[in-house]
Amino acid sequence: AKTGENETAGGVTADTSGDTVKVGLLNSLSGTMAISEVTVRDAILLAVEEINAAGGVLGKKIEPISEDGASDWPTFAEKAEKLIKVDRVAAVFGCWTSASRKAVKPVFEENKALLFYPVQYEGLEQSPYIFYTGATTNQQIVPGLDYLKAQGKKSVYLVGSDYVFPRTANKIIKAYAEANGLKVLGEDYAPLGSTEFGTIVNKVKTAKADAVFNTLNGDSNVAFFKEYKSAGLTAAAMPVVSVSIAEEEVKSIGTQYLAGQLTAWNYYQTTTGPANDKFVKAYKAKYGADKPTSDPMEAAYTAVYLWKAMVEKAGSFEVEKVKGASDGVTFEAPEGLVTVDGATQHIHKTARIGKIGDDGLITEVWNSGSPVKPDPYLKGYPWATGLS
Amino acid sequence: MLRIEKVHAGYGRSTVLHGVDVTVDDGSVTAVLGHNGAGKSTLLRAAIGLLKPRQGMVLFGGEDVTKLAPHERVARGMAYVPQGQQCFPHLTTLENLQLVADGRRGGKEALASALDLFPALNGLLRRRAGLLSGGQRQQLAIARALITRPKLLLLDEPTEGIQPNVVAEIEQAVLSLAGRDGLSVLLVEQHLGFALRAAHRYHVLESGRVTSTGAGGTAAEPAVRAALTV
Amino acid sequence: MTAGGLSIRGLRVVFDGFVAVDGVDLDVAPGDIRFLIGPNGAGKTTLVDAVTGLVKASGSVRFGETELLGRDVHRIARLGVGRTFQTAALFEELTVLQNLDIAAGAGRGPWTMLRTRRAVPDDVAFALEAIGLAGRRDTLAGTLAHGQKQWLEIGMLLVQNARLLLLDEPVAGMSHEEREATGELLGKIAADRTVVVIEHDMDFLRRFARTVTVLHAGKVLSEGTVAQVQADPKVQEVYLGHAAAESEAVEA
Amino acid sequence: MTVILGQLFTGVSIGAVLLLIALGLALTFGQMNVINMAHGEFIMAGAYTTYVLQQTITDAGVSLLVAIPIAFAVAGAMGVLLEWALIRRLYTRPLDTLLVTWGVSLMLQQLARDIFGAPNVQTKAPDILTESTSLGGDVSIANSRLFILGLVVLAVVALTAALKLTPLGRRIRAVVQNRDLAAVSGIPTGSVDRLTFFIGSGLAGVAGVALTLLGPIGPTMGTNIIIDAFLVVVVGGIGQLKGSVIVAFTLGMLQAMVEYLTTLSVAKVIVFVAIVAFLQWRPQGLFTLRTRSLA
Amino acid sequence: MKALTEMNPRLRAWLGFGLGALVLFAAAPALLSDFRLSLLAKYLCFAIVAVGIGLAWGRGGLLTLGQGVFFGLGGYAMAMHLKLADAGPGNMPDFMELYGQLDELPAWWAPFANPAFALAATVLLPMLVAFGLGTLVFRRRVRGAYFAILSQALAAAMVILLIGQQGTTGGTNGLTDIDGFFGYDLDDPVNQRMVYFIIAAVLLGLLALTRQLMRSRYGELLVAVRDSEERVRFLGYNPANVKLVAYVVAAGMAGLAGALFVPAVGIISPALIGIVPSIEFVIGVAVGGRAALLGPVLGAVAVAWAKTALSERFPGTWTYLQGAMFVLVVAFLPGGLASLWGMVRRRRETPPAPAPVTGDQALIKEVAV
Ligand SMILES: Nc1ncnc2c1ncn2[C@@H]1O[C@H](COP(=O)(O)OP(=O)(O)OP(=O)(O)O)[C@@H](O)[C@H]1O
Ligand SMILES: Nc1ncnc2c1ncn2[C@@H]1O[C@H](COP(=O)(O)OP(=O)(O)OP(=O)(O)O)[C@@H](O)[C@H]1O
Ligand SMILES: NC(N)=O
Ligand SMILES: [Mg+2]
Ligand SMILES: [Mg+2]
Repeated sequence: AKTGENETAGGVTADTSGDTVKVGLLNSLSGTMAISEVTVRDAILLAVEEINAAGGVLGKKIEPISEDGASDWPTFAEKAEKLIKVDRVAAVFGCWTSASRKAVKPVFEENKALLFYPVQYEGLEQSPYIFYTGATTNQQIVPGLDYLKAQGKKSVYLVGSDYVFPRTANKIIKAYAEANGLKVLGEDYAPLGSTEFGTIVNKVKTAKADAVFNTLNGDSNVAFFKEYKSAGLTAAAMPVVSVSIAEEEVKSIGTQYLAGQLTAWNYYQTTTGPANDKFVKAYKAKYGADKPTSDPMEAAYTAVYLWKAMVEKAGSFEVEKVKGASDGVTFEAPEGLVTVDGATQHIHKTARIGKIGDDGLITEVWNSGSPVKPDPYLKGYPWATGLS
Repeated sequence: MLRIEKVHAGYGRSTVLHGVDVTVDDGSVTAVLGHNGAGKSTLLRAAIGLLKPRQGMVLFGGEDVTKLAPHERVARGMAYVPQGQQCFPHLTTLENLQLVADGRRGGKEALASALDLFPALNGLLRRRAGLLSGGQRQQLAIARALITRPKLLLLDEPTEGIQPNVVAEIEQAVLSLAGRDGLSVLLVEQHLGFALRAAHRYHVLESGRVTSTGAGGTAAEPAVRAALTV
Repeated sequence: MTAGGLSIRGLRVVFDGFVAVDGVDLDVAPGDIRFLIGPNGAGKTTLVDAVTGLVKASGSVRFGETELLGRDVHRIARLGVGRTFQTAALFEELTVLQNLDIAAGAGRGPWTMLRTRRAVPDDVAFALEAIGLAGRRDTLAGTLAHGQKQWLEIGMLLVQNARLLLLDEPVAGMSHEEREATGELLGKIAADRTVVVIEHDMDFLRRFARTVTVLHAGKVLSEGTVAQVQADPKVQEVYLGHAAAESEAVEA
Repeated sequence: MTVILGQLFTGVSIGAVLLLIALGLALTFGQMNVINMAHGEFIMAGAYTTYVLQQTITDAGVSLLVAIPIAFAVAGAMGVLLEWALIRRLYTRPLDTLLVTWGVSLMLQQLARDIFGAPNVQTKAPDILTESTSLGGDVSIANSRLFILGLVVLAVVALTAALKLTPLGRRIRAVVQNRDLAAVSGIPTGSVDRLTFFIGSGLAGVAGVALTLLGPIGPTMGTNIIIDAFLVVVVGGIGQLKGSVIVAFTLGMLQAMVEYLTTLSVAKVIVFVAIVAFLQWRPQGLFTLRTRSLA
Repeated sequence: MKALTEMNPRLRAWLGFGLGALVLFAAAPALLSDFRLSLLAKYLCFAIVAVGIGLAWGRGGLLTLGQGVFFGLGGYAMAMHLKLADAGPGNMPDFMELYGQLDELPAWWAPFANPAFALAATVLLPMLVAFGLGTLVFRRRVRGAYFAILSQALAAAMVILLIGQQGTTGGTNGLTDIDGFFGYDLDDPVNQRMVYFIIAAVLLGLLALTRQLMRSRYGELLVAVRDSEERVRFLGYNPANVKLVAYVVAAGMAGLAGALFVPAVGIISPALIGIVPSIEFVIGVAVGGRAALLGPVLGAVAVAWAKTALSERFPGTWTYLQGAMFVLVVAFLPGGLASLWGMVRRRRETPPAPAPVTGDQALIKEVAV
């Protein structure tokens, strides 16, 4: 007899026979990415707890099963397969880096299982088995560039981590720049986890750009901004727009180094509205008053609610039915109303630019007014033809 | 001064010494003789504490030192010159000596008098010990042991690799130290002439057991040779 | 079939300005057993090091027709030059048998190397007997007593089939009978080989040396038969010591 | 010109950081042959010490200065514990220390995560250390880097003095070179080992304090830099402090110059190639001690 | 048990292989689900790497902390071919179109379209690199800790190099989404099973080869070189060559393992070849028993299995347990798990046997003498 793990070839159906339904949480709890991903898991758990308290999904309590992706992409793939095949979860929430998403994508597609990916990313992707609840490029990076342009900036310097998201994002930025008369004065990458930015900052300094567009991820941001400040570069003279620094990262870098710098996101802890008040309050109550909320946490929290709404609309946990029911599903999220775009499996999100304050919070200085329709392949942007 | 009582010792699962008794009286020289592999070095290692006896005791000056670490035994007045011209190769000759003189009362003087005994070392003080010739290293090793001004000196084949005229000097030195300063010596030596001239008593060790003992002196040579050939 | 003797001309070894061997000329005929003596630090080991390629030297060292200086250690060894070391150097985690088998095998082809040893080769068996370690064939070399290690080293030279043997204090730490046995073994070996022995044991020298060279401060101080050398006052002065020389003379 | 000056200084400061980390290794690895992969976690401990201190001493400058000796003691104590519990059983198999301490480093990272939380934490630097000093024109150098450079110089001098002017240096070397002989020469080998490990690990703690000025303070902060630091010790010549000093600054310069002309990745690869090439020339590192013994 | 120890070694070896084959080919597939079997396939790939490390390190004293590099070379060679095959003739792999700024396939990719070339490259490429590096390094007598740290830096450099060339190597992502294997669809569990069987067979074959190498005169010579490289030189051997053979063979095994890993797991990425996985390879060997033939296999599987099992059961705290396992086994059981067998056996009888071989004596001598 096999070890009690029944499965059928090509598409494992979720086990919903009991009075609970299992979902998988796939985040790095160890390794270099744990600094960011643990908080995402915490946010998912909060949503699960709230939903269970309110009666669960289709009358079943959610049973979260957490796995450690260990900041290692092949491990993400192994754990995804385990969640799908052994635990037979109805959906998986998690992944942060695009590299981890790329590693698990074939696993979800092969097994016809669902992943909810909660982090802003580089676009140019559309897997039938992934729902993207973070921003795609036209909801974050393009508005960020528009904002710089509106501020009269004529040139930028690009700094990023050396992996898919920053490299692809920068490709898009360069296409945008060319079409919009923005000069790109330089482009530099540091390996993930790298903390030696002396040379890069020196290059940035001598390039004398009007602004820096920062796609660094994780630890590197801390080193970059400390170096930036020490080199005498200021937000006033040469602002940095970051797309991967949220409240959690701000807290760990320190406002000493960050005050006045810009970020592009869809959500800030300071975003107004009753849904966010409730979210922030609940999060702090559960994890501590000093713990900030951030965009990826919010997107992950929202993802669980969106999945619940889709399941309820479909009246079933079956993947194909859930997918089928997804189009037009809405949720009154902390960031405001979000709507699922069934065609791309991304969501409509409001774009926001924020400025980091002395108190470590980010306050909005601009928003798109209404949710922006997701356009992962930037089909609606003439300058972007030829990118994909 | 030193009493080794019914010591059993060995390596891993092999036993080398099977209940050895050896005594060194105050101010006397005791020689241990025996074939290769008889366990002579093992006996000295047990005496200084590099090897834990499985049974038996080591008494030094009446005190049971069986459980003490080597450096504690040295602090009580034991010194040991291991077989094989050992030194600290990356330290200079001088540093090899200073190492032992450091923090010791009268260390400086002891160092100087050790150098008097081996004048050849004077020209080599700045050379790293690992570069010395075998005999030079052996002289260094004996000098190092003497710096602690020990009450008991354990010598494992001290003349091995040393030129004849220096051997004679070492012999003189050992005898005079034993006579004058009350130094006791436990001597393992293949050079029978030297061993018996120097020793007040001898023990023949065979396969880890003392098979014959007697008074030293050149007169003992035929008896020892007989004991060794069986 | 003697391969020719050892012929050294103007050998000089310098370490950071310190001249350890200073223009030594030395000839050892095939079949000879040459003893090399001299004070500690005279340069005896260094001379052997130079011949076997361990240290850089100038001058000339010929074994038969072949110049040895400038060659790699392992190439010199393959030319039939074998040596032992003042402090035994064995493969401590291999057995006695394996030590010998390796010593015997430098000339083996890759095919033989990749196969398992099925039986004890004859020369190895002979050496095991000769060095009296047949009973400890399967003992790890690292656990041998000091003297046994010296024997094993000699055994390794035997199977290595070296034509020129350079032995650095081979009997140090051996008992009297063991020295005798070793000396006799050397006598046998020397029949068709060239042997150079470094020793401080004068008894041993008197018993087995055919010719003697005395080094002092890197130079040849004296050379000749045992009697000639022992009688040389310079040798007595720097090496034997008067007292020792007398007492040994009495014993002899 | 300003660029070149800027990069020169960047090279020096990369070298200073490398050296600060390598100093402790120069003792534990260079002198004792222990390949302590948990050295990075001792650095982390130093950084977290700074963080904890700031919870009570709010003045950034005072807390930074106080942190230096306290971090030294904290990391040093961790080192002693490690030596006592594990390392001392491994002196006969030095390469195994790498594997054992790797396991320790995994546990310490998780411990930090459980105590301080997975996200990085923040310390406040004294304002002066977030600014830069102008050298005229466009050239300016970061005060934090100057501070670290000063700290390194101080540490090198102190360590050299300890090793050269006290018997300690001789004893440490003697114990590693021949443990049994050291013991029978009257040296308490256990205490010497522990003291050495205390100082070596303590230096990691000091490096941790300094790194709070430059980079993140989190559970994995120690892992990235440690390999480079080991290379510094190896290339400098194991057991040779002066070698580490020269090599640290040389590698820092090389990296800064190449990185400026190419990219960080290319610079790292070129540094590696340079190291292999260098070891072709000097297989035992920049400074070596030869002996006559075989093997 | 006694009967077993006294048995003719040849017979015992045959029995051992028979038993191994039975476990790998009959028991495991019968008892394990497809998912667990595919995990086992992955562990067996690590075991193949471990066998090579056992030879180079356990026997040869070469602590190679860069086996990930060779694993990666083999893996990338295989993955490049499979990606090209997936894309079809004349097309570029999907990721290149997405991230690359390239209009056509880079020249160094082209030969990998040929299956024979790619297959040969999986083994020969790592061996060639090992040969080049080994020649430089061993001839100049870089060894002990120098060699260990250098090989570790090699792994770091290789990772940085791969990550920096996203357009042609896939960068941090590596090469993912591999679902064909020489015409077979890897999504099909039957084909996955076939891959498992291939891996198991290769492992057994390499074990037989390694056993012969270890028992041969070469194996003895290798230990001799580990103990005293200089002494070997004086016997007329060139120790650099002796080490080189072990290093190159180990590299070839790691390459083959990498190549087999790709169809088994469907991904090859820098995360699999850097410092961390390279150390984990070595730890597996140490945990199992570095000097024994089966120790490395046992250890590699045990460590990988424990990692999976512990992280599944204790996702938040498994690193404590893993770390503790490394510490306890390596520090307190130097002979590894394999030595437990010997200890049990010894407790029953008591004939004197040589002390356990502990490996890196060579380093002690080198640095400390
Ligand atoms: N480290 C060790 N491990 C295992 N066995 C050992 C070890 N050291 C010595 N032995 C064994 O113990 C026995 C006694 O060795 P020991 O060194 O005491 O002899 P010895 O009398 O000093 O000989 P020698 O005159 O040659 O120095 C020998 O058979 C030797 O093989
Ligand atoms: N690498 C080196 N660097 C500096 N000096 C050295 C080196 N090698 C040897 N010497 C010195 O050269 C001299 C000759 O040494 P060598 O070992 O040849 O002497 P030896 O005649 O063999 O002496 P012994 O009888 O004591 O073995 C010694 O003074 C030694 O210190
Ligand atoms: N999608 C990201 N941030 O990797
Ligand atoms: Mg002895
Ligand atoms: Mg000599």
